[in-house]
This record gives sequence, structure tokens and C-alpha cells, in this order.
Amino acid sequence: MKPAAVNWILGTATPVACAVLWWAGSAESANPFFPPLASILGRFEDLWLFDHFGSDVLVSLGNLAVGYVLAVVIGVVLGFLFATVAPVRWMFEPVVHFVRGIPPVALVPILITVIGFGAEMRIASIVLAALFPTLIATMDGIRSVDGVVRDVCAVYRLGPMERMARVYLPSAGPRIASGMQVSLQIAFIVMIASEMLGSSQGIGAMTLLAQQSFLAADMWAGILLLGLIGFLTNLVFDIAKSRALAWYIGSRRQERAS
Amino acid sequence: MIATSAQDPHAHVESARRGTTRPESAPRGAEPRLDVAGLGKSYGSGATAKEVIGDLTFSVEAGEVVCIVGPSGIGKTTLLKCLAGLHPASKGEMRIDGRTISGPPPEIALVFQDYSRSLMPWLTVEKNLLLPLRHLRLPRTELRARCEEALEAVGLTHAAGQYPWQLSGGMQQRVAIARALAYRPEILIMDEPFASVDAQTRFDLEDLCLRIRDGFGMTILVVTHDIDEAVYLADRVVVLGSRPARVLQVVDVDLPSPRDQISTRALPEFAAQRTEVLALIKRPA
Amino acid sequence: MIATSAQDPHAHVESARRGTTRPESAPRGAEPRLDVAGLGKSYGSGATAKEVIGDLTFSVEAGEVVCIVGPSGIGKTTLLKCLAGLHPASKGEMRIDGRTISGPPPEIALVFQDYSRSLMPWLTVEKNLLLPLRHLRLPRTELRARCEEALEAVGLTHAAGQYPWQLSGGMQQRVAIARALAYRPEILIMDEPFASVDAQTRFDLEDLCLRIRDGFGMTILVVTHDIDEAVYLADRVVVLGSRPARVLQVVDVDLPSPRDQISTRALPEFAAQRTEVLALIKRPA
Amino acid sequence: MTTTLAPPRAAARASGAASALRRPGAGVLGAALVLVAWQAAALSGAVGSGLPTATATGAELARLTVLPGFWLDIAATVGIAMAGLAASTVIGVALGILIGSFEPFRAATLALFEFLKPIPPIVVLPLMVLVFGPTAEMAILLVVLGCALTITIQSTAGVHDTDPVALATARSYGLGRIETLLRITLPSALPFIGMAVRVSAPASLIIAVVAGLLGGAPGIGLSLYQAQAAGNYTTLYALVIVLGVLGLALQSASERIERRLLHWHPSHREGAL
Amino acid sequence: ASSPPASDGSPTTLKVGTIGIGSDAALAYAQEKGYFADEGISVETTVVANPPAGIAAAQSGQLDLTYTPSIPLLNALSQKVPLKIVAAADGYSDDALKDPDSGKYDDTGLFVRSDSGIARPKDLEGTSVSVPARRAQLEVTVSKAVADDGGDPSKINWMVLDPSSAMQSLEQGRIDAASLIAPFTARAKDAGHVLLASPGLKFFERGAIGLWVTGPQAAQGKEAQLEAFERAIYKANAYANAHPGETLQKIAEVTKTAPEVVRLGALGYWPDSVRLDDVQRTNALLAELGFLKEEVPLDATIFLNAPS
Ligand SMILES: Nc1ncnc2c1ncn2[C@@H]1O[C@H](COP(=O)(O)OP(=O)(O)OP(=O)(O)O)[C@@H](O)[C@H]1O
Ligand SMILES: Nc1ncnc2c1ncn2[C@@H]1O[C@H](COP(=O)(O)OP(=O)(O)OP(=O)(O)O)[C@@H](O)[C@H]1O
Ligand SMILES: [Mg+2]
Ligand SMILES: [Mg+2]
Repeated sequence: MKPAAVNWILGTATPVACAVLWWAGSAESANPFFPPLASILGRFEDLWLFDHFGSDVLVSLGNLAVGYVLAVVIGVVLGFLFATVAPVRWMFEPVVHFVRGIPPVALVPILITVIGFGAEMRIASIVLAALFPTLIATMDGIRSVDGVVRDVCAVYRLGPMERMARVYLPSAGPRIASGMQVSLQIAFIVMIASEMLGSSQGIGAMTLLAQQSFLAADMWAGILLLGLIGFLTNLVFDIAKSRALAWYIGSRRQERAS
Repeated sequence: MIATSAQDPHAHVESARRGTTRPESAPRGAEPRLDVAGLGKSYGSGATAKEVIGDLTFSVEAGEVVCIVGPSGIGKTTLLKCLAGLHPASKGEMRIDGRTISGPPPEIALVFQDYSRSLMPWLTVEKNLLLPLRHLRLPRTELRARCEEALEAVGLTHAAGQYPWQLSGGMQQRVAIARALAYRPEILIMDEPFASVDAQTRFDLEDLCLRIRDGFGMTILVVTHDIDEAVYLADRVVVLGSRPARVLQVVDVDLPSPRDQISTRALPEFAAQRTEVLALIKRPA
Repeated sequence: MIATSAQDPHAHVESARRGTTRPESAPRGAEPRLDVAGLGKSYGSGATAKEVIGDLTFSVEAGEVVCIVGPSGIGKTTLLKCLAGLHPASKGEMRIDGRTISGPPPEIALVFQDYSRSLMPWLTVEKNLLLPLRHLRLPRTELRARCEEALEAVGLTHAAGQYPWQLSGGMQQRVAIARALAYRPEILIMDEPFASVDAQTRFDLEDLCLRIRDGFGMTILVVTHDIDEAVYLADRVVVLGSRPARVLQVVDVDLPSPRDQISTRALPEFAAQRTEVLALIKRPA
Repeated sequence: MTTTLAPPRAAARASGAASALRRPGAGVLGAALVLVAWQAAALSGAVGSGLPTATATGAELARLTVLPGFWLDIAATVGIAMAGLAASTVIGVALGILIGSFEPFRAATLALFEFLKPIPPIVVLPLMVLVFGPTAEMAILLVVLGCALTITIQSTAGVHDTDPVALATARSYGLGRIETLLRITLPSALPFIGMAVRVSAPASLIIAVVAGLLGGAPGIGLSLYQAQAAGNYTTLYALVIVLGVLGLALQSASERIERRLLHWHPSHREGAL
Repeated sequence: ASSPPASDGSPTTLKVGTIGIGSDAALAYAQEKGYFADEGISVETTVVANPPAGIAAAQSGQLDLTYTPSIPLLNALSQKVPLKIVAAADGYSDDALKDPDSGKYDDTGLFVRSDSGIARPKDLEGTSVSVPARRAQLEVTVSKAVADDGGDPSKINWMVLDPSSAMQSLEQGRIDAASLIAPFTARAKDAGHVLLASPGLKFFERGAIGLWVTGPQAAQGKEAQLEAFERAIYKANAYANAHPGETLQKIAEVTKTAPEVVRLGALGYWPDSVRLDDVQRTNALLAELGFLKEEVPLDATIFLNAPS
């Protein structure tokens, strides 16, 4: 058999084997915190397909989407500003690094005190926490545009808007994308945390509720759903990224092959 | 394409770019196309200033190919960047047709030493060519025609839709040259354009360079490490030396045209010319 | 140092590495030091196999400098990797002193085309030199002596404590050569060792190469793109061509020794030899 | 589809915390502006009673610094983060070398890791709290869950990324397997490992705080929760500022360590030609 | 009667989790007045975020004992978490319900703003009501109060908020009602909010509500010490009941609340035993209200020492 085929089989078989092991290993489980996978899946179906889907899952995802998009837009715009206007950068870069250093989840209690615990708070938390990776990546990406590329722009006398749109933005693209990916992960974490603190709706709240009432199967179902959402959002992001940055991925592959 | 271009294709390029015809009364030839007079360049300022170019004087006539040779780090790239208006001169003057250079002059296109970094990897070959043309606000057909012509000149018509990193080094270098050609500069400046390509490709690119001069009527300035190449290409070779850099000598190359890779290089005059340059370079600093 | 080394430094190298003296009765010179017979090499297997080398036959005598030239991608690096035992041959045989090569032979040191990647950036120059010596379990003083000797030969004694990336390209290349020298191979193989260094450094490195041959009595095989360089360096030039690669011709170079950058290159015989090789290369495939 | 972060090259140096402090004058001005805006917002009452003034927060901060419990909290949080990070590094590098050196392992774990990677540790927090209780051990375990995978994936990529020319060099000079691993592969992978650890350092702090805030583990996270629950907003803000300082310190410390270990790497070189 | 000290002669330390509310006063007495020392044990307290967290810690062996109201305990027992009741922490005296001014005994309260227009529990249908934790004591008791008043508790939008945030949110009108526990009930009164109902006493009627429970590890390995804890804490409970004035001060101290504010709140009661009947009554109510799928099978095995 070809090595590629063996690898493919190994790659797909391992996760399947893990799932089977879990199923078999937990089937007889009497441990209150490790219920049988079968009952977890049963609760998963009861809870999320589609009983609480509209009331909780969609609410969570909506907050995530709105918060994340806002964070990315603000991050890119501010990053551009910081990268291109040096005095602004000198003034606020230390502050940005300081705020970035604060664990994003710690901002949730603060935002609760300032704007309460509604959807606004959750979205604001997501925006505030997810903003910084994108902002910093954009700033770094623009600032580290290759000197030769800058010279090419000058020699061919490209205008400032043209430089921004056609050269700096695509050149910083790979970095911005990795910043956005980190932002996405943080947004997801903060989504959960903001629901665990001061909320009765959303997947995070449901999972915490299950924990506090010792409904282990419900809690596992929540963990499973959150894991699945984390995985899927990341997957969607990866697909979008590999579309937008096909040139980058291709050139990297080329570079490695040579 | 090149063979069939107009007798004064340059005037044609001119008018195409500017939309007006250059006044024929301009004292062409009366003064050199490109003129470097007492140029000096230091990097940094104050105590950390580093004088790279001491005092350079030379000139390039319209339609000439001039090669610049000199050891690594002497300041060849620095000189070209000054000419292209990327760095201001620290002292002395650079003039194009008598007008002092300040800021990137529209007459000049520069092909960078590091082609792999000067091409935008996110643009296809064609889009790379179009990048500097967009702001000229030319009609679509004109844009397309220019790209096609330039790609044809470098023999890469088939690669228009590919990305630079999908091409070999020699092909990338040719794309960078094509981009400069499509821009239709009056003066084409190239920084070690043929380093790190194999001998065969190098020969082809050298001949391409001579063909461009003849076909587009451009004035060409080439920096190279390779003395054989300099002698083969140039009408004149400017030899740089000492630190800070100055012109050791300008060697006039007297070889018949058109040149041919095998027969020209086999001429005894060729050997004599390259020995002359070699001796200048090898001379202890 | 080199000038004062033993008359048969090679035997000395041998005995130092193996701890025994080579039987003097070995039929030296009776068979070539390095012998490539009908070598073929394909990458991949089955339907995706790509035959890079078709059928190569040539040999190198002890103490010779042989240059291999040929267009890019023809398989020069592949050939060297086969010789160094990094890839198995697909067909044919390679022999050192009559013994078939299988696995990296201790007699050979290979200087890679890409010196910047073959030097370990996390090790100083000296530690880079020591890297291949450690497992020979030599006494400390011997290790130190070997490093010093090799660095002196390439003129980098002062750089022992620096990191490779703190050195210029030419210096890095010399470090890679020094590492090979410190290993004391009988056969030194170098893959385009002088690409991308400036003309002056290149001349120096070329002369270094000839000095090594004379001083250490090594057999040297050099791949290069540069035909002038090949003719200048070599006792014989192996010209590769066509795809899959085969030997187009082996050109015997008949130039006086010792060679000199200025006078040797100015000889009419030099011009004739390079024209001969050039013609072989330029010939349409 | 594995997106491993390649270590930045010299041309693309990341702007770290250290570089942020390069122009202190302007930075101080910016910080002062932010503080004044905060003070004004708090005094105006526009954002409600939940926002204490900057000055009150400063005073609270000064009060906290003389309490031994405060320092114990910091020690607990930093200790949890560091212990978890150290454990993650050991596990991650060991696994990375194993997986990176043997293709079947890599193939077997690729999809699994791809699936697990985007799942943040906060997801399993409820379970961890149930099983291990609100303890430091639980928090450390959570940190390991959050960081080990990243380090493993990066180490694997680093081992895999070892320059083939460097490996060929080692082979052609007859270096053995172990020697090649120690002298070539590991140093080559070090930039990736260093990068992963640097990325994981703030993450470990975040998780240590989350474990306290949402899981009741000891440390600043728990104090944060208690301050919020008791309505001590000045304490809450003071603690958040402490966390910012801790984060900054951790970032620059990890950057400094990385620079030490990787002074030879293109992203850290000084005086390269 | 003192339990055997650890082999090295120093008293064995019990790790005890509390949630930092007024009923901790008895724990403080046992500590300060040396009741624990008398029994040959020492106690180290840890504040946990909420009762479920304490239960989790107890079952995993991180804590030897934890405070929990009976409802989270029943939730846990229904999921077969092996816990045992050691002693009573707080609750209602048997006479409280008979007192016409029964409200003064209830340490829980449902508060609305004075201008809210909500007059009775039934009006809470369709509004947002804060609770400190879901499916725990306050949600259950408030649900019962609403149901008893003819309303539908499932139409209430429950918000999980810690007491401080709940008070603040009530003030800002982000929630319509806040369910609070002492000392926050007192603070809410102090802030001028209106007590809509005291759901605790009506629900539980009498007996121990807050319990000291232990997990399987301590129950096996530290039985003697737990019994010592039981004796000491009941001594302290008796003292607390006997000295209401002093206890008020103690509550103010342990909850860091002003004494005048504490005085506005309920009279605490520290029971001297836990009765299976009382737990069973709660059990039945939970099942009736749908918080438990079915009643948890209870018998004396849920006690470390079967109640007399
Ligand atoms: N931006 C800069 N700031 C300071 N020094 C510089 C800068 N650019 C180049 N130099 C220095 O100026 C000198 C000349 O550099 P330059 O690149 O012009 O040489 P070159 O002749 O083109 O060399 P090569 O043949 O290797 O390309 C070098 O010593 C270099 O280190
Ligand atoms: N590991 C490999 N797998 C498959 N193909 C390879 C591999 N290495 C080289 N090749 C192919 O083999 C051919 C010869 O490559 P090689 O590197 O030997 O050429 P070369 O003559 O050294 O070229 P250059 O002068 O550019 O260094 C090329 O077409 C290359 O793409
Ligand atoms: Mg240069
Ligand atoms: Mg090669």
C-alpha cells in the first residue's frame, strides 16, 4: 500500500477509534461525572436538537458573530491607523499592550458593572477582548511590509490609496488572518465566559447550569456542543482563509519544496 | 513585435504616456540623458553617519547600455536607489535631460536586485504588470496591449495568469523586467538582474536586454558582478572602487554590434576588454 | 600552513581518521579514485517516477580537479547527492577506489549548494566545524588543531567565535569549505560553491580551491554554472546535457599551472576552451 | 489545513511588549490621556455607579499591596500559570519530537489534533470543577489542557520543518540518529517551540484567572469574583490593573527568555550581515 | 470527649468550604471559642463561589466539609454523587411559622423596586428575576411562591446574578425583581427596595436548610474528626441561638456588612439537628415542582450519624 493511503487510513481511523473507545469504556459507567456516551448523546439530542437551539444556541452564535465582526473591523481600522500615524502609535501602543495583557475574561466582570449583563455586555466583552490580536497583527503586518515592496511602490509612483489597498493590505494579509484567527478563539472563549457570568441564556449558561445541578450528561452534552462549535467556526475560518490567502499558502509550499 | 516597432519607438512611448508629443526642439543629445555629478551619499546622520558613496561623476547618453561593476557592498545598489529617487543624495546632483532628480522620476523604471521580493506574490503575473499602470488611467485596451507586448518581449505570454512563485527564478526575473517594460520608461535601470540564474538563461536575458534597447530605444543602466557580462552588454563600463565609492575608470567597450554570445565572447578584443576591467577590480584597494 | 604540509598529507589524513595506515600495496592510480559507471537516478516510483539522470559515465583521478557544468535542473545536485551516498542510485554504479558506494562514504565531504542552510545558525563557526568531528572521538588537542588548520586555510581564523549569520556570504561559504577540510576527506565535492558572491571573493575562493588541492592533496569535484570558472579551475570539465541527463562531452583543459586569475584568463587557449564548452552548452537540446 | 505559526523572519519582526516601551515620553502621555478620560467618565457618572474613579482605584491598589493575601493571590495565580506552562512544555516537546519524527504518529494524530485544537479549555471547566473541585490542581490541569496541544503541534511542525539540507549535511558527515536529533533537529525546532511557549504564556495566565473566576480556584481570579460579588468595584478595577501588569511582565519575560535562547534565529539576530 | 489527635500529636485539620454568608457566624464561634480545639481538631475555611462548587470539592476530596443548602444537595444526590450530611448549619426554628410576624425569620427575600408596579408574586410572570444560581434554593422557593399565588413560574426569565450585581441591576431597572439571601436582604431594605415575598420559610416550614456535608473520602477516613466537628458546631449553634445580639455583631463581622444594616434583616436560627422528615419534605416539593424528575430515595444512609 502507498504511504499516503496508510496515512489517510491512520488519520481517519484514530479519531474513530477514540470515539469507539469512549463509547465502550463508558458504557457501564456508574461514575456520576463520566456517564455513558450513549446517554450523553441522548441528552445532546434532547437539549440541542432543537429544543434549546433557537433560545440558546442561536443567541450565543448571534452574539459571537456580531461581536467578532465588530472586533475585526475595529481592529483592522485601528491597526491601519496605528501603523501609518506614528505619533498615535507612540502614544497608544503601551496602553494597547497593557490592555492586551489583561486576561480577556477578567474584563467581563468590569463590563457587567458598567453596562450590565444584557446582550450588549456580552457583545461588548467579545469586541473588547477579541479586538487586540487583530489590531496588533494588522499593525505589525503593515509595518513589516518588505522594504523592497515599499521601494517598488515608490519607483512606480503608486498613490497612497493604491498602496494601501493593493499592496499593504494584501501584504499584511497573512498576518492579519492569523490575528483574526486568534481573535476568533478569544471571542469564542469570552462568549462562553460572558454567559457563565450573569446570564440565563446561551450555551455557556446552560452548561454551567448543568454543572451546578450535577446533571453530568447535560454538562457533557454542552461540552460536546461547545467543542463542536469551536471546531466548526475554526473550520469555516480556515476555509475562508485558504481561499483568501491561496497565493500565500501556495508560495509557502513552493518555498518549502525548493 | 520588437523587430517591427517604429523607428523611433521611444518618441511613441513618450507620447503614449504623456498624451502629448514632446517638443522636437528639445536639445536632445546636446546634454546626456542621465548625468551624475559629484554624487555623494551617506546613511544615517551625526556620529553614526556612514559615507557609502564618496564622489561619483559619470553620464549616460540616450540609447546607451552602461554597466556598473564593483565589489560587493561598494554602494552600487545605493547609487541606483538614489537615481530612482528613493534616497536623496547627500551631496552633488543627478539630472535627467538636464532636470534635477528629486523624488522618483517618471522616466525611470528600476528592476530590483531581489526579484523574488519585488514581485507581489498575491498578484498574478499580469496583475503585477498592471499594478504600476493603473494610476496612469489608460484605456483598457491600451493596458492589455502593453502587458501583452511586454510579456511577449520576455517570452512569457503563456505565464500571464500564473503567480510569480509558480515560476522559476529566471522567469521571475523576466517578469520583473516585463513590468518595467510595460511601464515604458525612458531609462531602464537594473540591479544585478541576472544573478542566480543558470548560464543558459543568463545568456538569453543578456540578449533580451540588448534587444530591448534596440526595440524600445531605451537607455539602460545595469549593475552586475560579472565582468564578462558587463563587457558583453555595455557600450561603456563604469568601474567603481575604494571606500567610500568613487569611479575608478570608465571603460569604453569597442565590440561590434549586434553581439553574439559565442562569437563576440570569442573575440580577442573581448578578452582584452575584460582583462582591462578585471585588472581594475583585482587591484588592491 | 598549506605550503608546509606533508608531502603526502593525504596518507596522513587517512591514518588520522582510521587509526591505521593504508596498505601501501593498494593499486593506487591503477583504478580511478572515483568512478561513475552507467549511473541512472529517478525520483519517485511507479507512475509518478521522474528520471532525472539517464546514464552517466565518467571518472576522476586522484588529485584531479574536475568541474561539472550543465543547465539548471539537469541533475547536477542529484548526481552529487548520489555520490555522497545520500540517495541510492537507481541503476549503474559508483565506486571509490574500486569499492562500491552505499551510504555516506567516509572518504567524501560534500559542500552544499546552499551554504546558508547547511551551516547551523545556532552554532558558532568553530562549533560548526566540530559538529562532524565529535563522533570521531579524537583527542581534544587534535580537534582544536584541525579546526585551526582549516580556518587558517580559508583565512577565517579570526571568525572562529562568530555565528555564521554574522559573516558575509563569501565568508559563510568559506566556513562550509573549512568544515569539509577539517573533516579531512580524500574527496571534496562542492556544489556551486561560489554562486552569489562577488567577483573578487569568487576569485579568492577559486584560488583557495586550487590551493587546497595542492596543499591537502585532495581530489576535488566542483559543480558550477559558470563556464569561465569551470575552465579556470578544472583539469577536466564534464559537460552534462539533455534530459534525462547524460555526459555530452568531457573536455580536457590544457592550461599551465599554477593558474592566475588575470594572466590565465587572458590566454588565447583559455578563450578557446571556454568557447568549446560554451558551444556545447548553447547547442539546442 | 494545519495552520502552524512559522516563527517570524527578520523582516517581519513581531512588535512585542518591549518595543512598545521604546518611546517612553509619548507612551506616558498616552497613558495619562487614558487615565484622565477614565477619571472624567467616572466623575461625570455617565456610566453609572459601577465605575470607580482612577484615583480611588489607585488608592485601592496601594492599599492592596500591603496586604499579604494580595501577594499570596499573585503567587497562586502566577504559580498555577507557570506550573501548567512548564508541564505543557515538557509534554508538548516530548510528544512533538515523537510525532514529528515518526510519520505514522503524525498521520494518526493530525485529524484528532485538528479537531481538538480550536476547543478552548474553558469548555471543560465545568467538568474539571466537578471532578477536581475548585483547587490549584484543577487550575493547573486546565492550563495544561489549554497549552499542551499548541506546544505539541508547534513542536511537531518544528521537527518536521528541520531544513533538509541541514539533515543531509548531518547524514553526509555520518552523524548518528541521536546526535542528529540533539544537535540538528531540536535546535531547528526551537524557534517553533519558543514561539509556542511565548504564545502560551499569556494563555496560561488567562486560564489561571478563568479557573479562579469561573471555577473558584485560588488566586486573583477568585478574588476578582469575590470583589464583583461583594460589589467592591474599586477592588475589582485594581485587580484588573494588576492583571494587566502581570500580563505585561509575563510577555516581556517570555520575550526575553526567547531572545536569550534564540539569539541566533533570524527574528532575534543582532549584528547579522 | 475528645477525638484521637493525629499520630504526631498535632490536631487534625479539616478543610471546610463556606459561601461566606451570615450563617457562618456559628462556624466563627466554634473557631474563636475553641470548640474545635476542645474536640482536638482544627478547621481551615475556604470560601467557595457557590454551593455546587463546594459539593464538587467535597466529593473530590479537596474539602472535607462544605456548606450547602438542602436543594443543591438533593440535586447532587439525585445524580448519585455520594454525599453525607454531617450537621445543620442554619434553618428555621419550629416556631417560626407559627409566629404571626413570620417574615422576620426568613433570611431570603424577593425584592422589587418601589416604583415597579409589581404587587404580588403572580405579577412576576413574564418579568426577569435574578437568582444567585439556577435550580438552586432561591429559584425553587420563588417558583413555589409564584405558583402558590396562581402564577406560572415557567414564564419567568431567570437571570443568574451574584447578589451585588443583582442589587445594582435592580436599581438600574435591568431586572424586575431580585431574589436575595442575608445579608443582602438587609442591604436591599436599606436601599429602599420593597420586599415582595419571603419565599424561604413558606417553602421549608421548619428545620435545617443549610447543611454541612462531606464527601466519600472524608466520610471514610476521617469519621472521628467529622463527629468531632458535629459536636463542636452544635455547641456553637446553641451559643448563637442563645446570644442573638452578639451574633448580630458576628454576622456583620463575617459578612463585612454594617451592623445597622444587618439588624434590618432576618433573625437567624441555628438548628441543633437535621431531621430526615425535613429533607424529605423538600425532596417531595422539588419533585412536585418538576425540579427533580422523581423523588430521590432518602434514608438514614445520607447521614454520617443517623439522626436520633
Ligand atoms: N539603508 C541603509 N542604511 C545603512 N547602511 C546601508 C543601507 N543600505 C546599504 N547600506 C550599506 O551601504 C553599503 C553599500 O550597500 P549597497 O547595497 O549599495 O552595496 P552593493 O554594491 O549593491 O552590494 P552588492 O553587490 O552586495 O549588492 C553597504 O556597506 C551597506 O551595508
Ligand atoms: N527530492 C526530489 N524529488 C523529486 N524531484 C527532484 C528532487 N530533487 C530534485 N528533483 C528534480 O530533479 C531535477 C534535477 O534537480 P537538481 O537539483 O539535481 O538540478 P541541478 O542541476 O542541481 O540544478 P541547479 O543548477 O538549479 O542547482 C529537477 O527537475 C528537480 O526538480
Ligand atoms: Mg546591490
Ligand atoms: Mg543544484
